[in-house]
Amino acid sequence: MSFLDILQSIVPIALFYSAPLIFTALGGVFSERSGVVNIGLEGLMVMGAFVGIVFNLTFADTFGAATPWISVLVAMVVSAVFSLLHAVASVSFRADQVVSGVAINFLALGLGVFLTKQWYGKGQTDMVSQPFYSQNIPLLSDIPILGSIFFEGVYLTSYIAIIFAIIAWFILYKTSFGMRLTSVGQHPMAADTNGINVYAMRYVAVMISGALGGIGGSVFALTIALNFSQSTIVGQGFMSLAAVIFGKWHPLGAMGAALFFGFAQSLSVISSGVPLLEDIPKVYLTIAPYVLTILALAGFIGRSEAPKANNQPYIKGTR
Amino acid sequence: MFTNRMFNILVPVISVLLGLLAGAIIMLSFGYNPISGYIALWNGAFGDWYFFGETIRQVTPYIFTGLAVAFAFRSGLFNIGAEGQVLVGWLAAVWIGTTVDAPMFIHLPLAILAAFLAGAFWGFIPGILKAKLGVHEVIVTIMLNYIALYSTNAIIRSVLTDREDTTDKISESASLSADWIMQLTAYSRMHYGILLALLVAVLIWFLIDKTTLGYEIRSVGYNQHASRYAGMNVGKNIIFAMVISGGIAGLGGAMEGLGTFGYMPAHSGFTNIGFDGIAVALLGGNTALGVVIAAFLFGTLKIGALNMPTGAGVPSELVEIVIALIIFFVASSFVIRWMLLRLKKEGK
Amino acid sequence: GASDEEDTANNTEDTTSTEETESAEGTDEDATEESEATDFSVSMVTDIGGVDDKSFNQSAWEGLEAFGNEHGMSKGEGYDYAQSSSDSDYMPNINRLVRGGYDLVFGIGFMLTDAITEVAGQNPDTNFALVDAVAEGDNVVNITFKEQQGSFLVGVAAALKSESGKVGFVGGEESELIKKFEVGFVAGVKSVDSSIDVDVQYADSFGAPDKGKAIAANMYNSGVDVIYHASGATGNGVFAQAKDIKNSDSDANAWVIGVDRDQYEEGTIGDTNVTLTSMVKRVDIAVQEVAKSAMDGEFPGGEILEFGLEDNGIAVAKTNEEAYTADIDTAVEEWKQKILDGEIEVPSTDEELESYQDSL
Amino acid sequence: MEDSVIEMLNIRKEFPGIVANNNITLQVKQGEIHALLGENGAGKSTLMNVLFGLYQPEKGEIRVNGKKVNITDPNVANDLGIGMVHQHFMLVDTFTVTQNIILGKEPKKYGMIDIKKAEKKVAELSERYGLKVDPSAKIRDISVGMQQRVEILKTLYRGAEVLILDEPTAVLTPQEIKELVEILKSLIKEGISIILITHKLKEIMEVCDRCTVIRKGEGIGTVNVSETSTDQLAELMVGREINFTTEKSEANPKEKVLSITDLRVKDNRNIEMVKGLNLDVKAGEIVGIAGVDGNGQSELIEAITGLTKTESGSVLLNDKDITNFSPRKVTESGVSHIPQDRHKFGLVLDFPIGENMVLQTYYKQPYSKNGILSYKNIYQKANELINEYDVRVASEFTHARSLSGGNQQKAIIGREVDRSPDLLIAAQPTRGLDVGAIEFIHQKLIEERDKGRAVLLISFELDEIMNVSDRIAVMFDGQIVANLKPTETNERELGLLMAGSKKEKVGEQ
Ligand SMILES: Nc1ncnc2c1ncn2[C@@H]1O[C@H](COP(=O)(O)OP(=O)(O)OP(=O)(O)O)[C@@H](O)[C@H]1O
Ligand SMILES: Nc1ncnc2c1ncn2[C@@H]1O[C@H](COP(=O)(O)OP(=O)(O)OP(=O)(O)O)[C@@H](O)[C@H]1O
Ligand SMILES: [Mg+2]
Ligand SMILES: [Mg+2]
Repeated sequence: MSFLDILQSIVPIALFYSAPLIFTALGGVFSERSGVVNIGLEGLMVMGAFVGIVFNLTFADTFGAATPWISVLVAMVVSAVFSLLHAVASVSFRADQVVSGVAINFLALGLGVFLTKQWYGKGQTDMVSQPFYSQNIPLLSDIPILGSIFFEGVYLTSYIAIIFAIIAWFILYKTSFGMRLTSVGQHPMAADTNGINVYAMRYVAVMISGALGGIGGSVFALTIALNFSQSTIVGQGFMSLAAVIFGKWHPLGAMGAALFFGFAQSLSVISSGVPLLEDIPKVYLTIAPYVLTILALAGFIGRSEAPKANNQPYIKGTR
Repeated sequence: MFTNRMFNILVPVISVLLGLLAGAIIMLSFGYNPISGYIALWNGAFGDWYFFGETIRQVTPYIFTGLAVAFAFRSGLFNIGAEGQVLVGWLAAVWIGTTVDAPMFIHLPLAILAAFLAGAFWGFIPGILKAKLGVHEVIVTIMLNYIALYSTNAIIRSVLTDREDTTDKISESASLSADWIMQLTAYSRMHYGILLALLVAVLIWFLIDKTTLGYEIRSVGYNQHASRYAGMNVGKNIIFAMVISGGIAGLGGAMEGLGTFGYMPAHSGFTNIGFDGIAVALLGGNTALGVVIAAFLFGTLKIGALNMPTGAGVPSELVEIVIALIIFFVASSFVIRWMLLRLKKEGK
Repeated sequence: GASDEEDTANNTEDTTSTEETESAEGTDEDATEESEATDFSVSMVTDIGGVDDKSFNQSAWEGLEAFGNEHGMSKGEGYDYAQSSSDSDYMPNINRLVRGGYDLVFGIGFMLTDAITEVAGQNPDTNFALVDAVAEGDNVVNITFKEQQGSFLVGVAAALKSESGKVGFVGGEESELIKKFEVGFVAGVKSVDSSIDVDVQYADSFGAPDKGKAIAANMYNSGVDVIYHASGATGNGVFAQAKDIKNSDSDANAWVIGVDRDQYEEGTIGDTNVTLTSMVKRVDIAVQEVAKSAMDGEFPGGEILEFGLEDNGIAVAKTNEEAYTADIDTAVEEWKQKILDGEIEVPSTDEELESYQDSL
Repeated sequence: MEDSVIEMLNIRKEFPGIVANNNITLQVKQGEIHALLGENGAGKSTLMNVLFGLYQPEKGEIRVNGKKVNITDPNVANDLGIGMVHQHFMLVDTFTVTQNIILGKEPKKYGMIDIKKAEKKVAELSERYGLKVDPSAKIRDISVGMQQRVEILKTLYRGAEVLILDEPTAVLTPQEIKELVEILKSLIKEGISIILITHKLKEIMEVCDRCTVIRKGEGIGTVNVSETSTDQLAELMVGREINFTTEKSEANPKEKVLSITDLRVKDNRNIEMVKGLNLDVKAGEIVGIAGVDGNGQSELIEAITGLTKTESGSVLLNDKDITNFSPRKVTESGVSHIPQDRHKFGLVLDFPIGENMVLQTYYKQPYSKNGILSYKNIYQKANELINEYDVRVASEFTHARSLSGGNQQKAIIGREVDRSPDLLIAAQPTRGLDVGAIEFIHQKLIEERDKGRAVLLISFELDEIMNVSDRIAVMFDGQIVANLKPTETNERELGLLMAGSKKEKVGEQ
């Protein structure tokens, strides 16, 4: 394969692999910047995948080609509501945020599979008839070379994810909402004395993470797995969490990290076809993405500072 | 008057009850009979000696992974990597168990030690990266989980065997299982590991609460600056904590390799022993005793759940939900305390 | 439930609509012979795939259900299953059923080998059957399949279908069992046209659709136009990719060959379908046969039953008429005959494959 | 009180276990600077937090400009024109000065924060009230003094007419305090009324019009500053007499304990802060390092105590070279250190106070044997110290977090002094403490000296330096620029030296 061919096969794969991680990681960025650790991302993705698939299966005939999009919206809403549990526990009930995050993971998977068995009488759903399909982005795909690499046979969702990342950056760094949210995660009491409602901010942030996690999960399910089961979401949520930290709690950083995972992953797939790499034992290619991540962190990313108030319930009048 | 001690006992108990209650409500609303559901659960866990044995067997690794995660937490570190540490520990134990041949009093300890060292090494990596470069342990441990999964599989397939899916059985001299236990529990796979688990729990309790090492660990966990000021070597403590934590998780793997299975299959996914360990640790409030109790609860529910479909037609996932809710209630203990106080006031 | 019954129903239709109908009838006759209910009871333990994994667990369960219905049993009374959610559940599940007094307990999948061996040793009075692997014990029957044969035939189909001269194989995890699929497939392809090259890749997991999709994307990208997958849920990703390609260009060549059951359903996209065919493993037939012999007191304990083309334990699905054309069919049938006549011995390991290719 | 802007009448505020404010009345006149005086834990911050809407009082009423109000949260307070500068700054240190000031009240343009406009506004304000700040600097990079000016600007930006300052001077250098006083005066001119919490009676006498005193949560009364004296105030506050000029016998220095030669140290931003410094401290003398914050004092201490590595030069303790020893080795060679930041370094706030008492010695007999802790001995020791240094705390098992700053400090000093070190380093030992506590701590330091220990005192407060030290070493720009006797100098001269304006031969005596 020529270098160009390699690029041409790597990029689209990396893009669809990363998209769900980007959405979810952005969610993580919001909730953690407000001072609420979110180990529950995995669970939020599970919920998103479950809802996305169920809705798609149920309403495919009603909505036709629009079904996947509507499914994602529904998944978004439901997961946002679901994430309220995490908000209530860790903001109002002063629960240890890690604990309640872990609970979210258990609950989502339990509910998802339980209900699947209730509604479909089996542990996994059928395949959806209206998944997301890749396409050539109009105009952009006509750009010579670049067009064929970046905009042919790609999923809109991938680019929406990237756009979301930019929007998230804008919200967090350019709007008062973003500044307040960040202040709540850095120094809640300072925010409070400035008349910002710490609890409200954190509720909103957690629900945003729920919404984005829901999108991430449903996009994964409707692009890649096409059905829901126990093993639809296995670890993608944790990879997203890693992306949040890897990206130093910065939306664009998180996006970068997610894309990094995607590229590493597709590289490891492609390389078994690349002459030089063919002879390396398979396992090295398989673990390469994870090893690379660690090396990157140790090498040039280094120390990353979590938001100061992370994992601390805010109680008025204590320092 | 509610003393703190009473709270610390009451709150978890109430949480468990609430969790089970919620579970019952769910069963009702989906047209199952909660009574028979829970009876099936109970019988599945303690119905007869066999299932009792299996429950204990399930509890054993949970104690280890729970302790591992809890120990790291006490020093301010979040070890999501127990999963991977279990896998490498399992592999190391089986490796020694299958390849070495020596009398039991050497072979068994050797295999267990190997598991500990393997896990410890898997904990050492995030430990040193955190201590020297400030790399966040959470990512590193997540990545190491995957690396462990794939490389142990590769080793099983291409080093320990010739493209087989499971290693050979370990030799008797490295096995934790005992005939008399099997006899007693009608061939359950309960094994000596539980004793080791309880022993380690006691050791950890002692280490954390009673020794200078534990004092340092806790101090570093709370305030690294003050610990440095006080002359403690923060980096050393972080590494130490992760190494011990990883080692204990590794022992959890040994339980599977030398006790439950006696071999190691190539895993198509994570065992979840490590991930469940996080929940166990948190349920147990990161204390040794708490972890042991939480592990028993967890093991009971998990094994009992297997009997719910056959015994009462209830999908076993219901138990996952119950577990989740219990964790929530424990986490929200603040509210439960508050309610208890209210009740007390009303009482007067 | 309802939706489930339906689709499993038409599944069995799909599969029986392949040409083992005689055997199906055969079992029916037996049924009429002695349909009065017996006190015989049979059950199975799934591996982590679960009883509805659209694969051999499900197929086995359908077998048990069919058997149960024949003999006037119902789930819970007469036949039942236990589902395993992790490797450590096999033992307690098998034991639970043994204690439940079942006369015959099936272990589905090679993962259960050790569990069955051990429990069988501990319970000499109960009969056991293990699917896809071999366990010691003279109260154990081992049910294996000649997957290489079916894989060979779908290989033939792939070779004939391929226009690019490139086909692919996606395996779950590298293992003896999956090797049989891979080797058989390659042999089949090469027998038709040794110039066709086969791109073989493993996902290192039976549950990684994302990786499956990535691999498929890469393969189709590099000109492969038929992919045979033996990778469980990872295969979902392969189907997803094929359908995606089909969607953007309806006359593109992106075919998938399913495994274990007829995966026609998985291939549907609009009014076309990307499933060329499937290598069908009739675990249901095997299960019913063994159950029956056990009930009749002719339990072949200690034996290794190898189901293959000859006894319809292995078949090739023909559901997708428009893709699986008549001439492909005739060719496949010819090769099948050769195998049945013993003209060719289908290889099942790399070594055998080499010698086989040299013989071409 | 027709012209009272603020009236707090019979306020009562309880916390679990304690009554922090018990029927306290405070009335502030338009345009005055009103002092609020009381011991540590007397209830000052609480009372102000009530006024600012952070706490809700159990009893009592609040009036603003005669109107009864119900201040449910800081927003209400802001709208009523009440602004508060907290004792622990409420600043997000990853934000810029401007961001901190506008947080919660941001000027917007198309939904975006209009940062340009904001910075202009900030510039105007700082112009108008003479509060010098760098609008685009990050909080974490600016001096404490500037951080405080930011806090004040925050309140002005919100249009505060009543300004509450909780111990503003505790963290300031003399120069900064002078500036602050000027600022306060100009604020009054602008018609703003100020409530000032401070433990420094001199400041009250200097700038305040009236002073309300509270003791152990009870209101003692309000006095006109012009009609009172520091002694009277002190007595009102503590309920007994206090003598300020800590009288002490002549020091009789003996052999060198600490001797530092040509020491060079860089800070964490890798800037050289200590530039070839020389310093000796002899047994039985207290050497006070006078200097403006940021002239390398912190780095000097960290270098001696092994918390940072030195670039070059040597630190000798009893002629033994301890340069770049680990903190533990330094401690073991006989150095005690009362750290500047008690919350960050001094204590593990989540440990019981008892376990905090053995932070450096837990691994030694009798607190542990063969690596096993003896809680019996630990808590016994803790009890001794708690009594000896009268740390006001429920029990030795209470967590350090819930102690008042004053008591936290006493605990630390007890722990450090009790190790009977050869060298005792005391950095800002009395910051934020009430006169009672200060008196007590000064006596302790002098006792130690008389026991023949070398004491190195670092303080930004000149009268502390003047009162306590036997020898003053003035530190400027990373060097000791002067060595003087308190008797042979005065605040003016010191001030000039500290500002670096007057160099002088560094003479050893
Ligand atoms: N949030 C709180 N919870 C419990 N007790 C508190 C709280 N805030 C203050 N207290 C207690 O109330 C009393 C008064 O505290 P306050 O902060 O008013 O003292 P202070 O006068 O400000 O002391 P300092 O001079 O050290 O600032 C102290 O005993 C303190 O321990
Ligand atoms: N959650 C709490 N529980 C008990 N006491 C508290 C709590 N929070 C604060 N306090 C006490 O309230 C008082 C007010 O705290 P403040 O912020 O004024 O510190 P401080 O006492 O002045 O000490 P410092 O001057 O060192 O800051 C202090 O005595 C502090 O110990
Ligand atoms: Mg105060
Ligand atoms: Mg104070």
